[in-house]
Amino acid sequence: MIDRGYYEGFGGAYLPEILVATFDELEEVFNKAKNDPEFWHEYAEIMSTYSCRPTPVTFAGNLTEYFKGAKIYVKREDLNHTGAHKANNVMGQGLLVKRMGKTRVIAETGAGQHGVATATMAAKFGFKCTIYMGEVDVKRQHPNVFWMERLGAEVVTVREGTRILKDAINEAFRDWVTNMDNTHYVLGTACGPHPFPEMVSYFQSIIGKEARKQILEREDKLPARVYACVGGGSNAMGIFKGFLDDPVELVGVEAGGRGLDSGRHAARLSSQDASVGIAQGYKTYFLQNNDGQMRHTHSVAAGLDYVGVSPILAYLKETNRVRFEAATDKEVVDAMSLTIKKEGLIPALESAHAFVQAFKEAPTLPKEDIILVNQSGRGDKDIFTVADAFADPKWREFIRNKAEEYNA
Amino acid sequence: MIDRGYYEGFGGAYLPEILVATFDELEEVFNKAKNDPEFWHEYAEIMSTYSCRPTPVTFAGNLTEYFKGAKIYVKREDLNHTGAHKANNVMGQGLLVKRMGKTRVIAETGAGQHGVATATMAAKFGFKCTIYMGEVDVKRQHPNVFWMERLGAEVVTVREGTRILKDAINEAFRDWVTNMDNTHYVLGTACGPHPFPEMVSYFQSIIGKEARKQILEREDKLPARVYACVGGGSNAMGIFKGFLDDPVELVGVEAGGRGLDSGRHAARLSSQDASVGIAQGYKTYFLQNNDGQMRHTHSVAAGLDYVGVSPILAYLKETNRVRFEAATDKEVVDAMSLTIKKEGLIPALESAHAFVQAFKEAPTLPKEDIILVNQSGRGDKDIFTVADAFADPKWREFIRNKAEEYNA
Amino acid sequence: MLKDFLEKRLKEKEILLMTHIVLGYPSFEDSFEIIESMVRSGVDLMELQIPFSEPIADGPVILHANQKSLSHGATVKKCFDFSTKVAQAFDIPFLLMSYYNILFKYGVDRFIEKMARGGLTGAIVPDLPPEEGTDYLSNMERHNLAPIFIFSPTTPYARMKYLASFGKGFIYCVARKGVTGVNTDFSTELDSYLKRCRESTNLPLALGFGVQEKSDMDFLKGKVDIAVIGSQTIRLIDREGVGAVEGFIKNLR
Amino acid sequence: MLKDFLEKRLKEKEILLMTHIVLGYPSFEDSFEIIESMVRSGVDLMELQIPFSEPIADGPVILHANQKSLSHGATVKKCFDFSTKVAQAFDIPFLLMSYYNILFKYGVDRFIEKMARGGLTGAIVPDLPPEEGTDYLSNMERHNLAPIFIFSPTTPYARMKYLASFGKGFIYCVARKGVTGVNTDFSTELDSYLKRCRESTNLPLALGFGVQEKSDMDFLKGKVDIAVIGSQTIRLIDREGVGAVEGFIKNLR
Ligand SMILES: Cc1ncc(COP(=O)(O)O)c(C=O)c1O
Ligand SMILES: Cc1ncc(COP(=O)(O)O)c(C=O)c1O
Repeated sequence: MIDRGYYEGFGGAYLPEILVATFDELEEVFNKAKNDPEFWHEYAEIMSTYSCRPTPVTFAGNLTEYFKGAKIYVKREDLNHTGAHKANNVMGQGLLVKRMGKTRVIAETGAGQHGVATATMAAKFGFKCTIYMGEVDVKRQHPNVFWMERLGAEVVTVREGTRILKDAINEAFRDWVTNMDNTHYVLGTACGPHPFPEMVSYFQSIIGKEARKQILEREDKLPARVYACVGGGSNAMGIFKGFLDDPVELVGVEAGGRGLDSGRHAARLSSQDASVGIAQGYKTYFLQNNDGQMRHTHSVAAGLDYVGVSPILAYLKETNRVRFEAATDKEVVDAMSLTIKKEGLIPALESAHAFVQAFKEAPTLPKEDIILVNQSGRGDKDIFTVADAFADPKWREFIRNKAEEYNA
Repeated sequence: MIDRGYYEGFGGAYLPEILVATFDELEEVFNKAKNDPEFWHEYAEIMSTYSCRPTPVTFAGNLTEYFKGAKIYVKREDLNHTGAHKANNVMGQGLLVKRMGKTRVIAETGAGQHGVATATMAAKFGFKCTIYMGEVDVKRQHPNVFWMERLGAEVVTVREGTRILKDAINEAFRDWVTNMDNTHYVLGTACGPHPFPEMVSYFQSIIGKEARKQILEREDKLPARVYACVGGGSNAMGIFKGFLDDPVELVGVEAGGRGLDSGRHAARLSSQDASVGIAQGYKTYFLQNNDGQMRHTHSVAAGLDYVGVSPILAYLKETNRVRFEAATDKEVVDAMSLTIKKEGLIPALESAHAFVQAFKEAPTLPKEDIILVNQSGRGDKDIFTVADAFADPKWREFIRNKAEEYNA
Repeated sequence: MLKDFLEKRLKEKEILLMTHIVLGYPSFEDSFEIIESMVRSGVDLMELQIPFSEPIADGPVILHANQKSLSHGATVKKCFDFSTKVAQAFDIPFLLMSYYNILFKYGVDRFIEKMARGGLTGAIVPDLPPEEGTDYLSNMERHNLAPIFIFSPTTPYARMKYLASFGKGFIYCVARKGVTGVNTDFSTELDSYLKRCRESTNLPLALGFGVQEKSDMDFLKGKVDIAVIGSQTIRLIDREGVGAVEGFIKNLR
Repeated sequence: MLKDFLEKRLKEKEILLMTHIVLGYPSFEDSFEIIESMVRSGVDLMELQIPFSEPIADGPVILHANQKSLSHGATVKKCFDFSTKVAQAFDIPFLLMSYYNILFKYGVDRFIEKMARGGLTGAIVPDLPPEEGTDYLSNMERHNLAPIFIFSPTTPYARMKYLASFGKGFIYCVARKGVTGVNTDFSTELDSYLKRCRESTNLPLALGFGVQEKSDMDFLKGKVDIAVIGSQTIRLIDREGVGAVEGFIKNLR
């Protein structure tokens, strides 16, 4: 264990001793794969035959006209199998699990998206699968629980802590320290101990690689700005990696929740409320109190409702390579609504954060400019959350009737 | 109006006089487009940038192993934007609407799938949109109603007749005879008066075109058999068209419901219960009584729950080019469950009908043979129906709690 | 022949009145009583609709009557028996109206033969344009029955002539786009439409879709030969019962 | 120095006993009472855990105690004040145990200085491998405090030696894979693991994770130097109250 995976002080691997050997093995297998040109090929092949890669880049003509500024393009990760960019990461890690000869995978999930993706990968590769999910999330994202169970996964409800994503991560670690011999922990975002941030970003970089090529083919020039929402940071890292060496402004959008002043948000890099800390095995900005205890976070989007953030993004913030902004719950619902109506695209609530900021900036840019928004997932999976966010009375009526039918 | 669109006696255009001119215009525009090589190019382009075409063909290795027979491949129409093959048809018709200079579209919908697809297309192209949906379907497929409304469409609940798909079609015709000047009726399947069966099949043929090429590239030989579910017949026609001139056996699978003997099914070409008739503007096999009154149909899959069937399929049945089978509700749930567990694929309940028959036949074929199943859509949109089909107690619990939350 | 009959009547009256009912709605007994009152109050000819489960050209009122009649057990056989009875009992022409599947499933030749034998005068099949109706037309011809065709405001002049070449008895002009039973605004635009209709054929013209009251009738005098009342009587029956029919019809004159 | 103290004690007793508590659980008053009973009943050294919101290496029992303590208002300051008080009051070595973020946010140097001034003997930081702990190690060294490192059954021999080169006082050997508070099957497989541990270091060995009763203690005699009791006392307190601690500990001997 030599390379501790630091990004100018962020990252690292703060591991219970019992996991050190497991991480050594993982790092080795990952490094071998990364340096094996066949591996990326194998990965791209499975993503194009099992999922639908390359996912297209869609010109949002109506929104462009509406905002009267830069041309708006959307990278369509919502068209992935299982409905989000999460598929890229899990399929990649699945290939590594095969290389390690392990037979079981575990994962945490917030929105349920990563859980469904992992359970799907497990079904495809024939692995056993356990998914940890906070009780709050089990309640708000139940359809995903239903699908995980259909996929053959065991879903464990986590009733500890704040009972959301971070607590699910803790529980997954607890499982892993017991079962690392046959089990791989498929971490769902570019967080956690090294090599996870790098590894997840590596798999997600397929987004940026494709997008850069696609935009150049279509427009023969680079986008001026690229927008992505930031939960743990994997979809953002994925698309940003395509443009890091280009003169392209990269914008990460965090969950502003009820507003940055409200204390009820999950903005780690775009607010003053976070500070550097070490938890869940890595060093980054956390929303924590002065004692180092993690705080409650809030977002309308379960997938962004997380206390930490990718150490690589923390580094890119400190070096001013990426700008970070926040979008409030209300702005998110409005942007989602507008995108649906104008383009027939249904971004996930998470992804809609990126749209909010793009919409704020598009009108200020010249018409020749291009901006690219990463639609990390589709919103139709999250009907319960979305219907609540839109406060749709017909939906409530429908649910009440359905319940009565079940009670009869 | 010369070409009446007959397929050896099936089809035709049995139109109220008031619509004759509208159909003349439609036929003319369609014929012009069809003969314009640019048009298909424009169509393929929009399908590849707005949806995710070509959709992949996925090798179902685990199922192949499980059934110990022919190699099973799956054509992934579930990866289309809006989650089913319906997108192919609506986007195509959308381009024609633009050519006709009309500003409003209407459509019927059963499962809600075609309604969502049409509303999406309308949003994208900037058309006004009204969707007719039977009351029974509104109740069982409410999430789709929610999305159609978000997409800006007006959803009209049809309370006439059996209050399902066929009644929604009738209502759409009633709207059309009033508003044909500015309105196009986007029929959702390969049924209805000429030129709809041909036109919808033409757009859906993109499935078969791609699939043939993909299978040949992967396996350097043609599939022995191709399976598709048959509601109105559009996804079946779409994939079959790729193989009509090949020595490939084509198998259409209808809704066997509670069993062919039960009378509670929607099998028009694979049961003795249907007879030739004329309704909704075309001639085909209908499930009707001796007086010519349409009967009640039943299927666990709303999208297959229809009294008529594509006249082109009726013709292909009579000429023995396509074989027709039926799958019962129970078989469908089992096949769906197996496909999810083994491959991580979630076929729509409709599509699962095709899997049922493929699973019955795969073990009887040699290992060198290939069979291809059309996964016309994804099942995760239909969580309410699927959860009920699986009779999941946790789901019921979740819905009850949700209702209580709304009542509080 | 129907045309001759109508022309003769038109010498006596400025405008004729055709009414439409759905057989078996609300019941066959009521249907009989309705017909009786209509004939008594001076209706000149009647359109008897055999209910169909998918009446795509009909609006909500008639659609509903179709469904109710079927759910109360109406069958094609009962409709034929009934129609034969009324054709015998009353001395005005009766036309059958239905969708093509009803004829097709019965057998077009058998259906038309039965019509002829039952003393019916003609038929209106709104989803059967002449292009699809070769069989129907030859059988109607053979039995000397009148196939009634429909003009609509969207029908081009050339097609009117084409349709008229197959029609017998009269032409049914639809007053406006849309289905039965919706208000029509009898504006002056109607004039140019009816002028085209008139020029394309020498058959009498009937005008339907939206005729509801005496002022409509008066307005149509001199413009068309026959006014058609459809949904309005059904609405009346639903609201006030079968007994109200006679007064309503008498008031139209 | 801790090592010397332990070696001296080991001349008197076949096996030493270290207990673990979560500070502020169920309350600080209770914590004090528990420590008092433990010292009275012959515990040789104690591990005081400053609660953390994300204790990833702890199982459900200790996790729960962490959360409860925090929700009752435990802070790092209160924990320090309390630890200083008990270190003064009782004549056995006290170690602080917590996750690295607690030290990091406090300031590693400030934290360790405070430990030293408060009379604490050493620290266990389960998520801080020596590679990440340069700062921590140099400060501990400076203040003559013992950084306790952990061996696990998955730790290769070379890494044991590497870890031991940083450790002071004793080595904490985790009996098995997994988190705290789960039953351990003290089989003979343990022997070969402990043999490796012993060979890699001349520090005393403590064994934790799953020690629950007298028979476990007896089994460990001659195998390790210190038995660690963690979750079991918390379970006992939850079930029978603070008063039950003394009897339980006495019975272990
Ligand atoms: C659709 C979608 N987008 C974004 C995220 C946030 O994760 P990340 O920041 O790792 O991309 C999630 C997490 O569940 C998600 O489901
Ligand atoms: C996923 C899916 N498959 C199949 C069908 C049946 O239609 P068709 O037979 O026209 O393909 C539907 C109809 O809604 C559908 O949603």
